[in-house]
Amino acid sequence: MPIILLLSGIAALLILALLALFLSGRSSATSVVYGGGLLLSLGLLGVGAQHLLGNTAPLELSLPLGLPWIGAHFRLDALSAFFVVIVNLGAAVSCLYGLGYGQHAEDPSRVRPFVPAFVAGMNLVLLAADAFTFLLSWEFMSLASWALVVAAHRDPRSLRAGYIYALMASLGTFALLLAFGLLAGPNGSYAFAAMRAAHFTPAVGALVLCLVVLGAGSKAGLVPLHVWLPEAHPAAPSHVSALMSGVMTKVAVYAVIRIVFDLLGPPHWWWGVVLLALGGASALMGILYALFDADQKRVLAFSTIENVGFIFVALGLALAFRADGFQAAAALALTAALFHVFNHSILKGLLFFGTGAVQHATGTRDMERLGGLIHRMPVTAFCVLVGCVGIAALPPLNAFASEWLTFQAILLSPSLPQWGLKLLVPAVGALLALAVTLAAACFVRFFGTSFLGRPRSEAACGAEETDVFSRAAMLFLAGVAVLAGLLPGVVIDALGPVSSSLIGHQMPVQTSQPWLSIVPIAASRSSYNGLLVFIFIAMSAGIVASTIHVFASRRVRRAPAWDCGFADPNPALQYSASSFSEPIRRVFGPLLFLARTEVEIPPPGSMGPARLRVHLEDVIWQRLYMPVTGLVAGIADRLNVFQFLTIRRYLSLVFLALVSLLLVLAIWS
Amino acid sequence: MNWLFSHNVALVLAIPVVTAFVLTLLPGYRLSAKLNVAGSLLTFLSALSLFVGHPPTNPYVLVDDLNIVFIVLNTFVGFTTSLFSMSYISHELETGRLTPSYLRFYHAMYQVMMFGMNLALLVNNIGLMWAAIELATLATVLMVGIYRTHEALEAAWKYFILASVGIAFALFGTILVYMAALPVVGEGLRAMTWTVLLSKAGVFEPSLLSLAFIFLLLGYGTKAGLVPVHAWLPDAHAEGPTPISAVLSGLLLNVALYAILRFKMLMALNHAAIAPGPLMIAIGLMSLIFAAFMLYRRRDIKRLFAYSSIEHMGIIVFAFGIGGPLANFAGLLQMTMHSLTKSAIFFVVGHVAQAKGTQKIADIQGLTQSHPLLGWSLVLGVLAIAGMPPLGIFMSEFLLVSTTFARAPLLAVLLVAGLAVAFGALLLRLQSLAFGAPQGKCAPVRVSILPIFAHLALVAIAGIYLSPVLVHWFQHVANMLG
Amino acid sequence: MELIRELAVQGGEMLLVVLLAPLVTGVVRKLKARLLRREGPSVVQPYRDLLRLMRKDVVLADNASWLFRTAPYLIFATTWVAAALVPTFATGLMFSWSADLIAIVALLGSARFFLALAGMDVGTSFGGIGSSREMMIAALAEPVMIMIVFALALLAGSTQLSTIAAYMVSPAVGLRVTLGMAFVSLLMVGIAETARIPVDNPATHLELTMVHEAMVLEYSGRHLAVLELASSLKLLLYLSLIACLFLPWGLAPPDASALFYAIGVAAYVAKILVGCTALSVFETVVAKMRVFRVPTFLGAALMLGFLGTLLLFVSRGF
Amino acid sequence: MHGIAFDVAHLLAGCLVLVSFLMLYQDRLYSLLNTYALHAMVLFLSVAWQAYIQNAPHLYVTAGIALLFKAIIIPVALHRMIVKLGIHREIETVVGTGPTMLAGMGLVGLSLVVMLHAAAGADLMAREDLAFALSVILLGLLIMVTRRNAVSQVVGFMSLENGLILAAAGAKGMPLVVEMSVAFSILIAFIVIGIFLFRIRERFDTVDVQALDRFRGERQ
Repeated sequence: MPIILLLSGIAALLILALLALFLSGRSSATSVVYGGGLLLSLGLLGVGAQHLLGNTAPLELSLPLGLPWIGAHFRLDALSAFFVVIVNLGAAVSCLYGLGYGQHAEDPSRVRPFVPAFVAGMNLVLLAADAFTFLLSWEFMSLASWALVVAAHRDPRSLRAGYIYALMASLGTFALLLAFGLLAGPNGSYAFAAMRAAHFTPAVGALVLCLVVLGAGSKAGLVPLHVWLPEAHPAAPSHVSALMSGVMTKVAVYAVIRIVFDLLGPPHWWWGVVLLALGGASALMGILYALFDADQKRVLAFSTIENVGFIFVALGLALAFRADGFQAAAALALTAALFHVFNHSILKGLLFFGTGAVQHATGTRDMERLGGLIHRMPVTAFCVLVGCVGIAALPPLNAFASEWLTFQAILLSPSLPQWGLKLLVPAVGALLALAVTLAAACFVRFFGTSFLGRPRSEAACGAEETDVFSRAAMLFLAGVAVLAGLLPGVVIDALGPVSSSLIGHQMPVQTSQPWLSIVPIAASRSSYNGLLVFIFIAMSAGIVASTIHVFASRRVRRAPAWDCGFADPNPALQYSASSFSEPIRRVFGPLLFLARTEVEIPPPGSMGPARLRVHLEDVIWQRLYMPVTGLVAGIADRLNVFQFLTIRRYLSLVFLALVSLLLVLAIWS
Repeated sequence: MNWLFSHNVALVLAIPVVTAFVLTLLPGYRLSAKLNVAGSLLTFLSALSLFVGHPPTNPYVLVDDLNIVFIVLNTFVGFTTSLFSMSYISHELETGRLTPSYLRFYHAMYQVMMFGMNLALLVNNIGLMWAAIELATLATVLMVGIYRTHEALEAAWKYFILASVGIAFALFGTILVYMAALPVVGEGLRAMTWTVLLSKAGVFEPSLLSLAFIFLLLGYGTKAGLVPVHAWLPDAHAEGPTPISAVLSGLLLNVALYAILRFKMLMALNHAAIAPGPLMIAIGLMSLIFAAFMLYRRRDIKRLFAYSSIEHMGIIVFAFGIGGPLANFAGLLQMTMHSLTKSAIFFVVGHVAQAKGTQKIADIQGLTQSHPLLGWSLVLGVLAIAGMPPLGIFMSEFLLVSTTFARAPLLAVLLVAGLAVAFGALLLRLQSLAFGAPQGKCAPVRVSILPIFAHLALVAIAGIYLSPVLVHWFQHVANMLG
Repeated sequence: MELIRELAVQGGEMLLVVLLAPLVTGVVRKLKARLLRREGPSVVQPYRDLLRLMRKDVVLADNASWLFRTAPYLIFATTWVAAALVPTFATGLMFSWSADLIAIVALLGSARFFLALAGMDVGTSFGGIGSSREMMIAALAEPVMIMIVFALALLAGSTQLSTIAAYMVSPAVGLRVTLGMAFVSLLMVGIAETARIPVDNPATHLELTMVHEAMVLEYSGRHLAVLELASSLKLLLYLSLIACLFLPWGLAPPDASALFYAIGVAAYVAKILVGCTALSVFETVVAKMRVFRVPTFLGAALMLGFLGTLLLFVSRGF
Repeated sequence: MHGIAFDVAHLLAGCLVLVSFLMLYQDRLYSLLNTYALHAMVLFLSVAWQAYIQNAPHLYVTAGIALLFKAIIIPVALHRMIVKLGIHREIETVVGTGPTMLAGMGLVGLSLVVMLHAAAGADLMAREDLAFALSVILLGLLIMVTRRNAVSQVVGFMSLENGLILAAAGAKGMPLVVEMSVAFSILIAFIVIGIFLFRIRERFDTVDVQALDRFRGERQ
């Protein structure tokens, strides 16, 4: 029954998309589409949550669609239910935000129809239970999001982004297609049930793993397959960016979990190594890219890459533990990954909404032209601050809880028998710690340059607080983030069925712990209690503040900033985003970005300005992608000659073909 | 009613002939265009009636699961194209690119071509099949040159010369098949009757059969536009009137493929002969990859899609070369979907060229804004041809790639590479055509929506739901093809 | 009854650290002065400073936001909670399990986050310098901390400070190279985190290489007082962390008698004094290094920590 | 009797191949046309002989077509056309006759190799016929490929087609031979007319197919 509800909800979303096509131009369209989307995704959310918490058995349904002799299979189990919750939570909030933001997105009639279609596609991916339906919905999801990326079609940059995106997406689909071809075998048993039943040789397993990492990893934005992500996510309107960055990447994570943990059977330990290495690299590279970029939405997109890397590290740990038979540890790592999926979808949505509000208020996403918005847009500023604290993985907010769990899992790694893992995992752990603190730096920079300090442009001076729907959406997400941070045990328990269905083991029940603290393995080993920590901080801050205010002074005088006596009237003199990241660039730039800085000091006496230029090179793009494009272009040029031959030359082609075939025949017989 | 079922084959062949005669006599293009539509519609209806019942196989005509699908598809696309050509031609008259006298000729030739193709699909005799295909080819040659511009004449001339060589090869192949059959079947007509050949193919002289297949592959492959004998195709598509481009891509290529399939079935029965599979795989891959790269440097919109036709022919031939129920099914599906989609694309492109007054890709931009209907249907069509879901070609390519990878991984990788390259080119052009700020002349056009939407709707439905009847046919044919 | 006793002990600990913190600063200053043959301010000078600052008005920059005003209290509270969670004179305190070593480090991270934001709020160049350098140093120090946690957790099988301390006094732990390396790298991290020489100079405001002081440049009055208290709390926190991890003797076991607590307190104060002496000697003998030498400094620490972990594998032969 | 029949057929077919070589050798249009007429004559003879020994009267029709249409009408028509178009007499051969002859040798060898063990089953006469026919076809194609001039390409195509007719006639009791020869004659007529119809002389100032390329799409 629930699955029928879900499918009908998805159908309703598709109908809504069609409706949006016909409504385009009407003034009521925005409210109809986003209102409808909000209600529908709330319904889907409810069904999914009910199934997840109800911890009921998997439901199956097959319709006479899709591949004729197989039909379209749908399955709702704990895993898909959890991701249904993630997707539709994000979708609902985005629709709520869209109610306000949707009006003043440019050319809304090109956005409206595709948002419900996009959400429907993502939901279908989660429910699909045979290869054809899965890939169909997967590619449909990519297609809808491509349409959303090129919605601003007059801007050549968004067209370029859309092109790169669609290309990478179809490459990923091809990789998944090959993987499924391998899983289905020559006589085409495309149903997931059949794949679960089948047994695969190690070689096949390895190949499938690589193909899945290629296919789903490119969608999730793993380094070095991430190149499309920072182009495409910012190009879309903000509520869509939130969906793409916060939710669609998670659908990719779902694909990895579904195939590697569910369909592929018992893993080998080195599978974990692949995910660990890629995840670690993504975490570090992603956040470094983010640190060196000045475009708000690009920064967020890059930080998505970092978080995806985090998730993949946790998944890799889960694989390794599972392969070596440490079910409890595997459950811990998997739960950490899924918890982080939840947290990141919440926080990234929140932050993208914030940038959307800022972009609408100031008309720019360039941090170097923002500043001081905390005075003009207090609510937005507060929500974004919560988002920044969260995504920097600081206690007591939610992302810290999941990363704490990940570290607990990492600390269990010494029990793994393979030396490769023994040595790799601590290194990856150090890498993650580095990434986490770099993330803190990145979001200090993010918030500090765009919301604090003094306005750097007229637009920033004249900013207005955003509309009520957007504020509601952001406040809601901020609330969820805080709650999930204070009561992580609840989320962990909700994730129990997922890990038990995938690994056959789940973490100990947390909500029964005293004082609602979370205890992954044993209280003597490690425990964390967000609620208490929060209460302590609040109490002690309150006590100190009130005592000082009561017994000492409470007076305040306003005066110009002191700044060691150099009172600088010009806002351009304050620390800019690029100057903020300068020390970190000094440390990592030369190694990873071939960074070069040129300083021009004018000769003594001349009044000319001194200049400092910084060149960063995206090594991955330069070394990995440019050669391929060059190759294709070169071959195209070479072959293009064949369009301009004379008839005689074409006849000679025919002649040669004939003669060579005859030779083949002569040799063959 | 029974009369109908016993004579519907005759009708399918007779109606075009009669219409052609009437059209030659008839002055006035409006009436003749309508008559053209009417004739095509009648042909289509009588072809539909073949589903219900048809005369038994005799030495001259043959109706089996393989060609019934082809004939219905053929007549259907013929009908929709005649609808499209009605609005297209009227515009050509207004702009003075064509004169009424040429139109009379045009419509007559259209019916002759339809007759030739229907005949080729229905006859039970390889000699007649050869003759019919040549008839259709010559008709199209004349129509390609109808604009009488330098380019059109040059394209027609090239088409003509290359096609004649193809004709010669096909004939030699046919003669060789006869020679191979001679000792077994005996002299005379029986040795050219398809059904007889099929029943005895196992014991034919194998090496003679192999030689025959090589000539047939090259000969009919020229019509099917396979690399390296494809050279006529892009120019013929680009320079002829758009309805003809649609028919060429949608139908003539299919008919040529049909002939190749027939002979492949013979080869499959004869195990001593050279295996047709590897040859077809090689040629198919060559066509696919070559056309995929050629797509990048195209500046003429119709030539672009002509090359994409070559690419798809490559995919289809590859699929049949791989063989096996899944791959053959994929090939048949791809064939059907391609002819529907590609003709729809050509309908759109024809209108676009009329609206913008040019075929240069560089001069066409922002169609979704200047002509939303045309623009979005172009987007839909190109996504369909590029194999995006939920449209038909996605299903066939899914089946083909997955089953190939399970059997011959390397081939599948090459196939995927070709598909990816082609997708990159098509998407690049699509974005520049459909998006961006419109520029240049933006005249309104009377769009004949029905054919476009009929085709795209069919493709979209087929991507999600295939009717069991169709599936049964395809599966049966797939098993026939072995 | 039991609950009340536990609460009392926990509260006592919190009070102890917050009262002891200025003293530590004072002692270090005094000792450094004496080592330089100066007279130096009295040991209780920091208390006087704090009280004076608290009574002064706050002079806010014109465009300072609410964040600027709330940050000091947040920073102080976070640091205080973190410090209170480190076993000082007794293990197994009531709430000590509400955060393990990783969480404590992360709490300091949040404090730093808000401090850096506060530094950028007014929009002066000095604040920016301070914040960016602070975040850079932190980014490099964190992995070292994790490696140390890794090594200790491997040994003690826990990240819970009380457990680790209990393990450290137990005979199970021999003299290990790993511990030595972890100890050294913890010292280095501590110096970097608490902004001491050679990484940063707490004694000056007018140096372009300053980090911590640059962030609090715009603060005055009670806010400054709270921040000063917070930074000396942080120093104390690191001292007591080192004490509880590497010389955990005299720590009172859970629910011990008052006598044990008295011994614990005495031992704790003694350890802290030793730490202060060592720190001041060290700071007098080394010179401040350029900011961009810090990465190499911390890189060395990271190498030590990593090496320690690997050696642990070898010695334990997992 | 049979031996003689076989020998004559063999001889005639061999002659056809020989004449093809002669055509390959010609580098002047007129002489090429004359040689082609000779080619058609030989075809006429061999088809007639086949008709006689297979006593298949309908083949006489084919032979007649060969004689009338190919040996007389077409050459004359082309003659007049050359005069009309005033094409300079030289044939621009792409490669020298020497290599062309060598290639021709190779092709004949190839066709013999392929055919002789291909048609091991078929009866002897048909096999020989097919072997020669294949070589004639290949040589015709070679002529088309090695000539720049449209008329000489047409001639090459016609010789290729003669090879087809030879094969068809050689196939014992093959139906539709007449129809095919008729169809092909029509085809050739089309080509010849095409040169007129498209008034290549007027549209393009030479019939050199290279000149056609100037008007190929995508160039401008």
